[in-house]
Order: sequence, then C-alpha cells, then structure tokens
Amino acid sequence: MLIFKKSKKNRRAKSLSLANHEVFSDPRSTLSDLIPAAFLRSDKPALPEVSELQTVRHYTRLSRKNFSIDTNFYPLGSCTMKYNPRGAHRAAMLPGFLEHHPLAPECASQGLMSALYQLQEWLGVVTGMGAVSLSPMAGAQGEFAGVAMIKAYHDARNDTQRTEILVPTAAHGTNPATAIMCGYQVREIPVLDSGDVDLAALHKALGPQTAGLMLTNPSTCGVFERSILEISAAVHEAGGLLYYDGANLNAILGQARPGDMGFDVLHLNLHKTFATPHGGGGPGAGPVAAGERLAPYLPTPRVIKHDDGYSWQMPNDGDPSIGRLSAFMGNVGVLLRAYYYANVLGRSGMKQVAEYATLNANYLMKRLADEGFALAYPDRRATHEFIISFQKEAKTLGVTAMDFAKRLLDFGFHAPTTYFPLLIPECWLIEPTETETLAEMDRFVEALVTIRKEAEEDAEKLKTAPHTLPVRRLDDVRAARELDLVYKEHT
Amino acid sequence: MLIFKKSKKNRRAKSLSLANHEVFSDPRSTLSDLIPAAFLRSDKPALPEVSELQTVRHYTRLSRKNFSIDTNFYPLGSCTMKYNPRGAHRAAMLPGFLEHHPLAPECASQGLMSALYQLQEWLGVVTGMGAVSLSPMAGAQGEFAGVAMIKAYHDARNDTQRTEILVPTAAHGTNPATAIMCGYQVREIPVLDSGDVDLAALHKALGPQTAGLMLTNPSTCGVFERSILEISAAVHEAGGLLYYDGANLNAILGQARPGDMGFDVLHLNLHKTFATPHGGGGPGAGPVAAGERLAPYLPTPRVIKHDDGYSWQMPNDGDPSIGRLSAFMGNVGVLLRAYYYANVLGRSGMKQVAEYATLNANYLMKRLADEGFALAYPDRRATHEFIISFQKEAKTLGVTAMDFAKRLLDFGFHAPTTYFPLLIPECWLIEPTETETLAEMDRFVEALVTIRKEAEEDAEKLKTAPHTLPVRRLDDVRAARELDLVYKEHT
Amino acid sequence: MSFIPHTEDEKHQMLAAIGVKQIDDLFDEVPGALKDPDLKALPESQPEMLVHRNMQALAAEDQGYINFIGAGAYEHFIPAAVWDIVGRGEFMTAYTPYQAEASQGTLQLIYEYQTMMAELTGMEVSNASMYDGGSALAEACLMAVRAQRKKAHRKILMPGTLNPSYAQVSKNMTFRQKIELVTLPWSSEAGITDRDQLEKIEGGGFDALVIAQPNFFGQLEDVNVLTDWAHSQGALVIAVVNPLSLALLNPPGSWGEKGADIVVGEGQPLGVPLSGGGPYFGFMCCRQSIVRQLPGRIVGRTKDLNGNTGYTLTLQAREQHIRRSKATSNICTNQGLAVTAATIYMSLMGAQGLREVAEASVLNTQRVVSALDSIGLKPRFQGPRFHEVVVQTPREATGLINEAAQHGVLAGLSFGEPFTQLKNDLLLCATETKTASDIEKLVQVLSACI
Amino acid sequence: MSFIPHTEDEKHQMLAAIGVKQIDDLFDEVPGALKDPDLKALPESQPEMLVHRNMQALAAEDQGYINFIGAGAYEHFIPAAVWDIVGRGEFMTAYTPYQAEASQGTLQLIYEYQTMMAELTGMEVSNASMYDGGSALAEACLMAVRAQRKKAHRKILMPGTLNPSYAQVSKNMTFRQKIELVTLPWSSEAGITDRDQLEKIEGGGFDALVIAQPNFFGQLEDVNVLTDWAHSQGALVIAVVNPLSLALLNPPGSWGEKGADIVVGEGQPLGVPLSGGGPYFGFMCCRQSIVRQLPGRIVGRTKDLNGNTGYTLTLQAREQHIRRSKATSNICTNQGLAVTAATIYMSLMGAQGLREVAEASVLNTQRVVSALDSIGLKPRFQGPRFHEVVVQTPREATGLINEAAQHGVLAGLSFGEPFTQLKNDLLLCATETKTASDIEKLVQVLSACI
Ligand SMILES: Cc1ncc(COP(=O)(O)O)c(C=O)c1O
Ligand SMILES: Cc1ncc(COP(=O)(O)O)c(C=O)c1O
Repeated sequence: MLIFKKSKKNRRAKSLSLANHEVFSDPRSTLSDLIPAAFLRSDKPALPEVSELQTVRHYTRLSRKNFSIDTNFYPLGSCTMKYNPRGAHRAAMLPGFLEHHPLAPECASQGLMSALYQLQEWLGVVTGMGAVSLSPMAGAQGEFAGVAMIKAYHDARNDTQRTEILVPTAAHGTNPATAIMCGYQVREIPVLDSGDVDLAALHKALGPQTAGLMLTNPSTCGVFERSILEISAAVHEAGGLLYYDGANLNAILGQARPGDMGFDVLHLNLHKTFATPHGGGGPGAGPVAAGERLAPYLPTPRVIKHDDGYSWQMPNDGDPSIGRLSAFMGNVGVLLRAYYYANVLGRSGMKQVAEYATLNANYLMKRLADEGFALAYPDRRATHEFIISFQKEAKTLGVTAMDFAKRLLDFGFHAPTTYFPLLIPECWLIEPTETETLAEMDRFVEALVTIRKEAEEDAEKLKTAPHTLPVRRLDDVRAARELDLVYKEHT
Repeated sequence: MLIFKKSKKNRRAKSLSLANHEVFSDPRSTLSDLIPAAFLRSDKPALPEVSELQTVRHYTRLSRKNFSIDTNFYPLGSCTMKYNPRGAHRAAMLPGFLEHHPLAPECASQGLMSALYQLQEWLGVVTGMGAVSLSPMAGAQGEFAGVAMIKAYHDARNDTQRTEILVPTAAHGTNPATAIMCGYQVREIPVLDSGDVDLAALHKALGPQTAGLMLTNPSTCGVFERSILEISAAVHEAGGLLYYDGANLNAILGQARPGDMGFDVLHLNLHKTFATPHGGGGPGAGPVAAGERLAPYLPTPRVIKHDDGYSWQMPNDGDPSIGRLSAFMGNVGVLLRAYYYANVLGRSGMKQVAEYATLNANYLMKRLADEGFALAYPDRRATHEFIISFQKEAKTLGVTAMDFAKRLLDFGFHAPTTYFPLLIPECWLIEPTETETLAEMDRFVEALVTIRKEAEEDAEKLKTAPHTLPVRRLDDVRAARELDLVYKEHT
Repeated sequence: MSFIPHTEDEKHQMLAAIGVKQIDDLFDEVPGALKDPDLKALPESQPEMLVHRNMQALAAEDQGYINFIGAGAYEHFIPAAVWDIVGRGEFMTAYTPYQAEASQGTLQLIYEYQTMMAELTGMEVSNASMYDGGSALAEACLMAVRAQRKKAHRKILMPGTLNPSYAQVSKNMTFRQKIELVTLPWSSEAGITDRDQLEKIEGGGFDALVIAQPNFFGQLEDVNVLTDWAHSQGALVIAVVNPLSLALLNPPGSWGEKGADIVVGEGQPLGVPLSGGGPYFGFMCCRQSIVRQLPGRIVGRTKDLNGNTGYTLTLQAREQHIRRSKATSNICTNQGLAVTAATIYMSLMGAQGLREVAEASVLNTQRVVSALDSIGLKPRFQGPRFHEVVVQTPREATGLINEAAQHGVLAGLSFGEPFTQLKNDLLLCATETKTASDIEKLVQVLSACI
Repeated sequence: MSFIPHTEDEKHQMLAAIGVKQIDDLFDEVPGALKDPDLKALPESQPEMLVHRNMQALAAEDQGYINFIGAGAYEHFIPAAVWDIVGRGEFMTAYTPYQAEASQGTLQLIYEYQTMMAELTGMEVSNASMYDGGSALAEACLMAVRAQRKKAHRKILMPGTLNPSYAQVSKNMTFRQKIELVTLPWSSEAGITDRDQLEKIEGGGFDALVIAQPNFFGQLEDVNVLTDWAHSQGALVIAVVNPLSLALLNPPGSWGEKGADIVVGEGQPLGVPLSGGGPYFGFMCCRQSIVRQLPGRIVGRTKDLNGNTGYTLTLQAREQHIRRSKATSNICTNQGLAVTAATIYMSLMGAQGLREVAEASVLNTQRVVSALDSIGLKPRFQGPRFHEVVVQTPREATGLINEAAQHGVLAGLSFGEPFTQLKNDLLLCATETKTASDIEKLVQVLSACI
C-alpha cells in the first residue's frame, strides 16, 4: 500500500514539530513581514500526513521486499556485488564527517582532506596512473570526464580533425552515450568469437579522425583482452588516446594495472571495486585517474598537499582542467568508505581481491560447464565473471534467459545480469565476487540444475515465475504504454 | 539453518584480526611467560567460523523472521508495545554515553548523572512519590526491591510477625514469585466478577501477619480498581504497606498517581510506559519509587544533587537502604531512552499517552463487542487494555483462544496476550496502545471477523495455523520432553 | 584476506575442481609484462579497530564549528528515523532495481518519491534522481535543447544570479555539444535578474531561460514575470529551486501563466547530511509532454501476472543501456540512497513539518540580519529573501572567514568569480538548527574580527 | 501528542463510536479525588531536535578520557556490524518470544547463543540471560541451594577475592531466604584464595563454593584445587568468570576432576558497550542434570506441524508466569538485546578472534605493569593474572584518580570496603583498545600526580 493511502488530513509526526521554536516567539518579524504573499504558495503540497510509527513501519516493511547483498547472493555481472563492510558505513557516518560543510574553509577541513588526499594517492598507485581526481559521482561521470579530457588534449594541440571515439560492440551503454555527450561520433569495433577485440577491424578503423578508444579490460565478455598491448600501441600510433572503463577492475586489482597497459585515462567504480554500497541505484563514486599527458585536464576539485597541509585545487579560467562536473567535492561519503576499505585491505588485501574473485568465477564456471550449461567462451579463463547462454534451452524448451532469471529469484538468489553484453544471445553475465563462499556457489549450481529440470518438465513454471516474491511477473509493456509515474488519487 | 552449519574450520572475519596488534611484537613478554599452561584451555571452543558477510547475512535474515512493532501491529496485553522512538535510540547511542565507564569518577560523569537525576525527579512527580531509585533492571527486580523495602521497614520496627504478602488471584506471576524470593508467604485474594478485588475477602485476610499487598491498577483484568482508596486504607489500617505494580501505568499516566492512591512503593516498567524497546526479551528498566516511609530503604546507587554537582549514593553498611541489586548503575542505556522520551513528551504529552491509550482500547473494545465477541467485563470501561474470551467459540466450534491467536499471525498481526489473567478462561488481553491508528484497529477487527467466519466454516484452518509464517505450529510438548537446548552436531 | 571467506582447504578444493595448481594460473591470459606491478606505495592492511580509530581522529579534527555557510548545501536537523531505516541492508546493499520482482521495496519507494517531488514542485512527472543539483541543471539544458527539436537554437539564457558552480557545471557539460549559455545581467541594487535588460534579448533565438529561486544571494526573483516573458519568446523555462523552499514558496508549476517546463535542484536539504559535499542528489521534474526527453531512471506503476499492482523501471528506451549512443544521457548509477533518505524525511515531516523548517530558517536568517545590523554590518540587497543573505563587511571576506574559524564559527562564504565586486561580502545562512546563542556567538566573533 | 497519530476528526469519530462525549468520560471509574494531579514539576514538551541537542551536550561533557578502569566492565572494540544488526527494528522492537512462530529470529538466535555459551564455559546448558553478572551470581546461590534439595544447609562459601559488588548483590538477594554467605580468607601476598585456610571449614555444612576466575584483583585462582576440594565436601561449584577470558583460560566445565556445576558471569565483554553500566547481561550455564533449577528463559529446538525444525521457549514450568510462587525466580524481562549483540559478536570474532582480544589485553596490561614499574609503582600481587592488576601507589587512591581525571586519564579504580587495606592501590586494566601512547599518557599523568 502506498504511503499516501495511510495519510489522514492534519496527521503528522508531532515530535518533529517546531511550532514552539524560539524563533517563532520573536514578535519583531513574522513570515508575512519578510516575504510578500505573491511569492508564497497558496496550496499545501499533498505530501504524506502520517505518524512517525507509520513512516517507520511503512519503510521498514518496504525494505523487506528487496533482495540485497546483506540478505541474498547477488551475482549480478559487471556490478561487483561484494560485501559492503559495515565498518566503512560507521566510519563515514561519524558526526565529524556528516556535519562537515563542503565549503568550510580549508583550515577547518584538514582531517577530511588528508583522507581524500591519501585515497587519491592510493588509487593512482593501484591503477598505475600519475594523478587522480575524486570528484566524479559514478562511472558514467568518470567516463564523461575522461573523454572530455581526451577532447581537451586534442583541442589544446589544435588537433581538431579527431571526431571519432571507437568502442567495441560489447561495450557498456555508457561508453557510446558518453562519447556523444562529449560531442564525438561513435564507431563500433567488432569483437571476435574468442572474446577479444577484432584487431584487424581496429586497425582499419584507426586514422587521423580517431580521438580515442574506450575499452573495458577484462572486457564485458568476462575475458581478459589479450592483445591489449598491441591495441594500445596501435591507437597511440594513430594519434588517439585510450580510455579505460574501470567497471571490471575487481578482476585485476593489484595484479595488473591499466596504466601499464597503455591507457591514458580511466575511471574506477568505487561502488564496485571498493565495496561501497550501491544503495538500490546509487550513490557511487567514479574517480578518474590519468597519465602524464592527460593529468593537467583532470576535473576539479582535487586535493593538493603542501608542506603545511592540504588545499583544494579549484577550477580557474586559464587552467587546462575540464573544470567541475558537480557543485561540490564529489560523493565524499562514498570516498570515505573507499578510504576505509583501502586501509583495511592494504596492499596484500587488494591483490587477494582479484585472486579470489577470479578463483570464485572460474570455479563457478567450471561447475556450470560440467552440469551442461553453455559457456560463451569455453576456451577462455573466466576473469571475475563469465557468460553462459541459454540459447539452446530457448530453442528446445521455449524458456528464455529471462525465464531462468525470474525462476532463480524463487530460490533466493538474485539473478545475474541478463541480456548483456547484447552480442551474446540469451546470456547471463555471472559475477560471484570474492566475498561469497564455496557453499553458496554450490547451492547456486544446484538451484540452476533444478530449474533446468523444471524447464524440461514444466516450462510454464519458469515462464510464469517468480512465484514466491511480493509480486508475480510484472508487465513492463503496460508500464511503458500506460504511463503511471506519479500517484494522483490522493489529491 | 544454524550459523554453526555455515562454519568451516579456520574460516574467520579477517578484517577483525588483531594478529598484527603492536602488542604482539613486543618481545619482552609473551602469553606463555605470563600465564602458565596449567591455567590455559587446551581445546578451542567451537564458536562459529564464518566470514563477516556470513554473519551479517545470517542475522539479518534471522531478524526478518520476527514480528516487531516496527513491522506489525503488536497488541500484546500488559506489554505496552507502543512506538519506540528512533530518536531515543540515537541519543542513547551517542559515543559519549556508550564509552562511559560505570565506575568513572564522579567528576567525569556529571553529564550522565544530570540526566539520571532529572529522570529520578520526573518519575517521582508523575507517580506521586517522594523518592526514586533507577537501578532495578526490569519490573520484576523493581518488585523485589519494593517488597524487600517493605520487609526492611517492618524489620526495622521489629514488627517481625508480618510474614504474608497478599496478591489478587489475577496478579502477574512475578508478584507471588517476588514475595517468595523476599522470604514471604503469599496469600491470594479473589477478584469479583466485576473485575474489582473482593473487599470482603481482603478484610478477612488482613491482620497482624500482613506485611503488604501487591496490586496492579488498572488491574491485569484491564479495569480500574474502583475501591482503591478503601483498599489502601484497609491495608494501612492493618499495619501493612501497599506495593504498586506499575506495568499498567500507561493507562493513567498523568491522569492519576499511585502515590495519591495510597501506595507506599512501586516500580515503573520504562520498557512499557516510557517506550524503550523490549529487544525480544529485554532489557527493561524498573525504577522504584517510594513514599516517605519507605524512601530510606530504596536500593542504591541513586544520584544525589549537591550545590556543586551530582554524586552517587552508594550502599554503606549502616544505611537502611536495601543496597545494590546489580553490580553497577542499572540499565543506563534504557534510562537514557526514557529520559529522551520524557523530554519529548513533557507534561502534556504524558497526559495524552493515557488519554489516547484509553481511547484506543475503548474504541477497539466497542468494535469487537459490536461484532459479537464476548467481553470479560462488558459493564466496565476498558482502561488501556481489555479482555475478550473465546469460551463460546471453544465450546461451540472447538477452536481455542490459542487457535485464534495463531491464525491472527497469518493476517500480519501479532497476537494479544493469551490465557492471562488465568482466571478468565480462553481469554485474550488486548492492548492497542496510543501510537496505533484508527485504521490499523479497524483492520484488526476485520481480521478477527474473518477468522471467526473461518472457524465456523473450516475450524481446521485455525487449528493448524499459522500457515504463512517461517514455521507452522510448533510442538511445545516435544520441546520440553526431548530437551534440545544446545546444538552439538558440529563438535 | 580481509573480507574473503575461503579457507586454505577450500581454495585447494576449488583449484582442483578447476584443474589448475595455483590461483596465479588463472591469470595466464594476462601478458607477463603486466604482472607483478609495483605497489609498494600502498598501505599495509589494518584491522577495523585501528582504521576506525584513525578515522575518528580525522573526523574529530574538523568538528565543533558553528556553521553559517549555505550556498547550496544546508545544515538541517535530520530525525533519527531517517538514516536508521536508510541504513537497513535491504535498502543500502541492493543494486539498481533491474529485477523488478526482487526490488519492490526500492521501486515503490521511488514511485512515492516521484509523487512527492511532483507535489512539491507542482510538476507532472519526476525522475529517480541525477547526481546533484549542478549536473541536473546541465542535463536540463541538454534536455531543453532536445525538447525544442528542429527549432532548437542551441542557446540557453542563464541568470547572472545563479550559483556560479552550477553555471560552471552547466557550461562544462554542454559546450562540447555546441550549446551556448548566455548570462543575463542582474541588478546590483536588488540582487536579482534585471528585468529591464530583458528587452535587449527579445526576439527569440534561445531555447530556454533558467530561473533560480531563491537565487545564489538568497533573494527571491520575480519568477512570474520571467516565466511569462520566456514563454512569450518561445523558450522553455528551467527552474532551479531549493526543494525545502517549496513548502513556502510558489512552486515552479504555478509560475506565471503556464508554469515552468523543467524543474531541477539540489535535494540535499531533504534529510541528507552535509557530509563534506555528498552524496546528495539532484532532482528533476518536468511536464508529462516532454517526459521522453527526461534523462535518468523512471519508475512506473503496472500490474503483475495476477493483476496485482507492482512497480518497475520504465521508459528505458531513453537510457544508455538500451539506446546506447542515442540515449538522453549517459547516466547509469544515480544517487538512490540519498533519495531513500529524502523520501523517508518527507514522509516524516509532511508538508507542515517542511513548512516549519523553512519558516524557522527564514526567521533565523532575519535574526542574523538584525543582529549584524547592530554591529554595523548591513545586508547588501533589500527585497524578500529565503534563508540566505549577503552582508557587507569592511574587510576582505576570505581572511575574515579564516579568522572567524579560529574562533569556532564558520561565518559564511566569501565570493569569488564572477562576483569579485562582492569580495568584502559574506553569504550567510541560518537554518532552523541555529539558536539565539549561536547567532550571538557569530555576532561576537565577527565584531571581534572586522 | 508526540507520537500519537490521531487527528481531531478521528478522535471525534472514535468517541462517537464508543458513545461518550470526551476522552475524560472514559476515566469516569477513577475516583474524583485522584484526578488532575499536580504535575507542574514535569518539563515542557520539546521536539526531537532540541532534546537531541541537549543530550549531545550531556554526552560530550563526560567524553574524551583515556580509560584504564575495568573492575567488571571492560572497554573492548565492537565491530560496526554488531550494533547495525542489533538495531534492526525486528530485533529491537519485538517482545519476549511468546508467539514462537512469529519470533523465530529471536528464538533461533537465543538457541545459537546458548550453544556458544555452553561451548565457551564448557557446560551442558545455558539460559537466555539474567540481568547482569552480579544478580546472576545471586541466582546461582539460590539455585545451588535448590539443587541440594533436602540436603541443603543454606550456606554458601564466597571467596574474599570476589568483586565486592557481586558479594553485596548476592547477600542482598538471598538473606531473606535465610541463606548464609560465608567469606573465605585470601592471601594478602598472592591476592588469591588462601588454600591453607580451607581445612578449617572442612567437613561439609555448605551447599556451594563460589570461585571467581580471574578474581577481582585480576589474579588467577587455583581453580582445579578449589573445585575438587568443594566437590569432596559435597558442595557444588559456582564459577564466576569473564567470558572473554575463556577464549584463553581453562573453562569451568574442565576445572578439577568434574568441572564446575553452575557458571555465571557478566556478558558485557562480548560486544556490549560500557554505556555507563548497562544494559549488559548476566549469563548462566549449568549441568543438564540441574537444568530444572535454572532460572530464566530457555529456548529449545523442536518440530513444527510439517516436521520442520523450529525453536520455542521451553521448560516454562520453572517460570513465574506458569508456576507463580513456586517459580525458580521472579525474573521475567531479561537482557535479550544485549544477548543479541553478544551472539553476533561471537559469530563475528570466532574463537580465534576472541583469543586475540584476550591475549592482547593480557599483554597490554603487562605493558602497564612494566611501564609503571619504571616510575616505581609496583604490582601488589605476583602470580599470573588476566588483564587487570593491582598497583601500589604512595598516595590515597581516590584523590589520585580524581586528579588524573583532570588530565584526561581514568587511572583505574580505588578500593573501598572490604579492601580498606588497599586504599593506596589502583586496580588497572588495559584491554586491546589501548595503544602504547595511551599507556605512556597514563604513566606520565600518574608520575605527575603521585
Ligand atoms: C562496464 C561498465 N561500464 C560503465 C558502467 C557505468 O558505471 P556507473 O553505473 O557507475 O555510472 C557500468 C555500470 O554498470 C559498467 O558495468
Ligand atoms: C502486570 C505485570 N507485572 C510485572 C511484570 C514484570 O515486569 P518485567 O517483565 O519488566 O520484569 C509484567 C511484565 O509483563 C507485567 O505485565
């Protein structure tokens, strides 16, 4: 039931009432003296009118309708749904951080700034990049920053013929969308059956019009791009620059560095690799790191260290920086959680992240292959994730990857990413992450085997799944066709 | 699944490891230098060996198997399951309070002590008593303190013939159990069909052997004891003292005071009347308040105010105080929540608590009566709670109060208190509390009406309820007969 | 091994199942040249106890100031219930609700949020959030150009009284798409957009007019006149508003004859802590007729197989994961958890609660004005304002602020570009959290420092 | 109306349904003389914002000391996950699990807790908690007398090295039932029970011997000898232990030949914050053969209608709500939420984690001993100890402690009755939370104050 249906005219949480606030007893000024009626609103917005208990009960109960890492195995490929340390949450919620105004003078911000500076440094080391800006608020904003920096670089050299950004066909949607936002055209590069980028096609596509290439490595196909060194050499040769989409960094953290691969700029998704909670949609943090050539263009604000403390690098008119992309200092609360995580992990812990994420993915891949599920790249290692395809099941049994996914929910597992990357039909991208146990993965395999048996015996059970969740299969077509985005009956 | 079944030898939450604690690197002393092997344990206790995520997920999921105020209407009679303010929780969990050692010197405890002192004072005012000790940890310990004080009083006067404590038959089990713990004998006084204590029987029972009377008012029958002034006069006349069991204080908070009724000593259940959370069993807080005669006997520690601050009143050998009943200062965290609550409510809010708790109970009673449910005391006002009986349904349909209760769970309502007080057969004691809405109570009535219809049409549905909870009806007899109190298979 | 559950035994069991000897074998597709990078500069691993203690020390270092800064991020009291519920694992550790049936908690909450924001702003629809107020404005500019379709001039009028960070973000996010942002002149007496100068730009040629209410100075703009003028020029109106102010002020949906077309702003005042600058959230509402140009996630109400109500992400054909290079924006992850907080906050406060907070803030700021007047510090602008004020001082403001901080008071913000003429002025804000004694302290510190 | 949801309309609707005019009519059975009590001394209602601010100020007043006090309540680091989960509404706002089917979360947790405590103590069964360590000991004395049945002498031997508060509580809770507590002499050199004096009381005549390990001075008692001696006298053994110490020390179930019979103690060290003295919890374990004498709630595993496993309160015939005056105790509400914290804490830490905390605390205390030695402050007792130490000073300890507090250090506890001979001594504790620099600060402050 919607909170609005629990409303009653003039009900409210009275313990929050400021009606007796001392300021209202000052006879010298009243609202009507200060703001003429013409500026004021005449109606009362129809927000809920409920008691504090009603609010608490409503949203507590709503929360229970979610799957989450804290309650379910959540192997959503490309999303790195690993354990989000509660210690990071507590540390980031310390009153001294929460009460900190973003525009407080530097002399009153040294504690926070030292944490952010340290994080900048560490992210530079672990990516093999020289300089870092923490301000982008998510991966896509990091991508925007990075491509904008590439553009700024070319523009600064008056190299204005470079109008094209190359992306592999398997790339995440944010890559082409970002290139367009930065005023570029997008050219897609095919991916081979091996999962690697088609080098020949790449060579053909490169030219004086090439501004850069955006690449995820391990790629969105769940495999490591083996020709990465050739690729980066070729792009640089053509005068282009390389952007690294860091969504899959968890696979190689502390094992191999984008900087060493030849990338010029990248973003990290701290809400993936650094275990900050994804919050049912966000917030994230997408710091950008750049090599020598692009460092001057990094977005502001950044933290700079002096002999006597820290200061903000702010955008100035003459600077080469692409400037600020949001009003303040980025998602500081997320950055503090990442800072906590980096401290707890340390060097050794970061390396182990990649090792065990890879171990888990390869184990799960092997188990599923042994059970007869079709791997997209059977001859390749899994990285931190891998792809299976239900094309066979779709053809022979009439049940799709989506049907399998919905039925999986009934078993208490969140579904892997479905239908991405788009080039593999009926696929699942499965990412167990390093914080899940062997037993949990074995249970997952068991569930899938059971579901396939169901598919063979009673396909309807999958097609009408889920059966045990708060709702049955939802009608997405209706949602888009009979748009209902705002509740109106209560006004 | 038990947490032990998720264990794996040598697994652990590594981020909590102190293996690198600086203290272990000090070569000057190692454990074996300090503690001879004979004192050490040779085995390793078989505690869970799980990761941090496993712990978080296990207990998060477990929690979801509970009904609670935050998720369900919980009209458990005599328990006052009202909204537990989140603001009280936050305030009591402020680091300055949490880190406070109970034996910190007074000079480092003035902040906390001022809150406790204030609470002592306010509880004295609202109960009409002169002096308060906050230390008892729950109602039953408050009862112990109170009856021990009565004994101390008589003993101090060498009035040692007084060996009997009177309690009404409807009294809560803690009342007679307490009297016994204090070395008294218990004599029960019958309750009339009207719900009032049988005055004639009381008069007959009173005598030189009477140490005191324990009374709940409103009584556990959900009605106000109308002859309270006669009762207290009679007991005092006989040389006895009166103990007030404050479990039902919510019904009269700010409306009438036990002190004015003639009670000599009482406890409050702050976890009921002052909205502190009950935590699935506890903690509570059961401060005792006493009139002039008994004040010197109050348990310690108490906070005393001087011109220059606060100090602890500690038990000393010569003191008349009954001394301490626990090692420290009582359930301070609970007391702080009550202090918060008292501040938010203030005088007006406390009065309204009783008013609206009473309004809700009388409304719900009327609705149920109109729907044909049998009231235990049809001619009486409900107080903050009231009793209905399923005796008729048990006879005609073969479904008991327990069956109704279990089926009610399927409708998302916690069941009222069943089979208490014992003297009313097949009864429910229903306490909606003041923080529930009219709509919630109407839904409750609807559910009961539906269930009775089910009882008429398909009694089995009730007898085998619940049907939608994490488990079906549990076998209590088996639990007591085949005692299984500790998991052993894992060792 | 900080959060990794594997025992040595399990590791070996898994390696055997895979058919390799050691974990390193799983990285055999990585070119050798890349392996074993130099990570010496990374820290050593530390247990939770030590990291927490260190972060406590950092947090404490910046703590204890009485804050009078606003300028786009506002200190409000947040009831305890808000973040107690937000912090529940089910909300905090879920991903974007791609599997709708397993995400009804988040989805219904967003639908309720969209309804609340539509109510507050007086608009027809809302999305599920943007990164922040600044980037939401930039996206609104891009959206306005898209909405003008073939007629687009790729030019937007920006008020000179806009938060300069918002102006920068808008420029930084739009100029590569060849969109021009033109700054409107403002009256240096009134501190609001100069209506008399509008004539000069008449005759169309721009896609939208941005109106900030209250503006960066805290002053109230003449929104009705501006809205009608923009519409008369064939332009859309983009409102940038403080959502809390809408408990008091005329909502953008009611500005002028037809109301604003797009409404954006910073959602932080609705139950989100200051937290050094984020995570906050940008909100974005618009007319239903242009909803297909709206960027970001949108939740719709629909039915399930049994005909019961449920919620799901909808209009996904606008988004990058479906439309790729043709998407309305590249945004993917948004600021969901802050939206969760805002939704719970609005539910707790209700319209009346928000109104009281807004009103107390207006009155408190007026108390600051009166109190500073008594030591000779006058407001630069007259005219109605919300809860911020520009105050003139005899001294360069940056130095003054630093000195005041030494005395425990954050005495507002100093102005930089493009407001260098205000270099001696303070932008001050006093929300409902400030007491008479806080304000006394401000006055005392300022009078000592000027 | 702070938390009351009713609108005026609803109130009138309800009054009409009941058939009265005003709420006051519902109180017509209350004698008029009692009505309208004088409540002037109660405070005015305040909103959450102000109450929170005031309590912040109170909390801050007592904050910031480096703490070296133990004496029954110990400062340990508590991982964030513990109270994040404990604070979930489903755990925090549930009642005692009377409706088992709707309380499986709490019930299974308690069953797990009972298992963990049995493991730690080496005993067969555990209850679901008592109020605290002190009252648990008192209940153990009563239980021992009951367990001796007809043979009972109503006499218990208490070690002189027991926490004096525990001794007081035990006396205060048992003497009215005519139970005598006899204090055993202790060696003023060794700071432990004087074995040589035991002979004098030989020949039975008492129901139980209480053994505290570690004892109040932090010293380790010769538990095997004491246990066997008590059993040889026909007495039961009641162990009073710090549960954390059991990660290192020989558990009571293994003391001597047959092990202790009843084990109690303060559960606070297991994940419960100091919080000014509570809520903590007392734990209580025993042999299965005397479980029917155990007071308090007990959870058992059973089956449901479908044969699936479930949990429920069991052996309720021991309790007051069933047995009334014949119950094992009057206890009803216990300390459930603290038990929830302890269970989650033990699950997070595991045996190895607990061991490290215990060991670090032992070593840290030894660092204090060495450091104080360097300024001439010597331990009073030699012999092995856990994580507390009695240190001799040249000055009356109470004054010394107060002075040290002025310098930000809580330098342990001073002794009162019955240890007046130790009036110049400090009882100090340094848990794993103390750093080298904390200890340096202690030394520096003490050397300045003595
Ligand atoms: C491969 C890839 N790139 C980019 C992104 C976008 O990151 P964000 O959602 O943080 O904007 C994602 C997110 O799912 C991704 O998986
Ligand atoms: C009437 C009555 N008296 C006493 C008690 C005992 O209080 P506590 O559980 O706090 O010990 C209760 C608790 O339910 C009760 O209802």
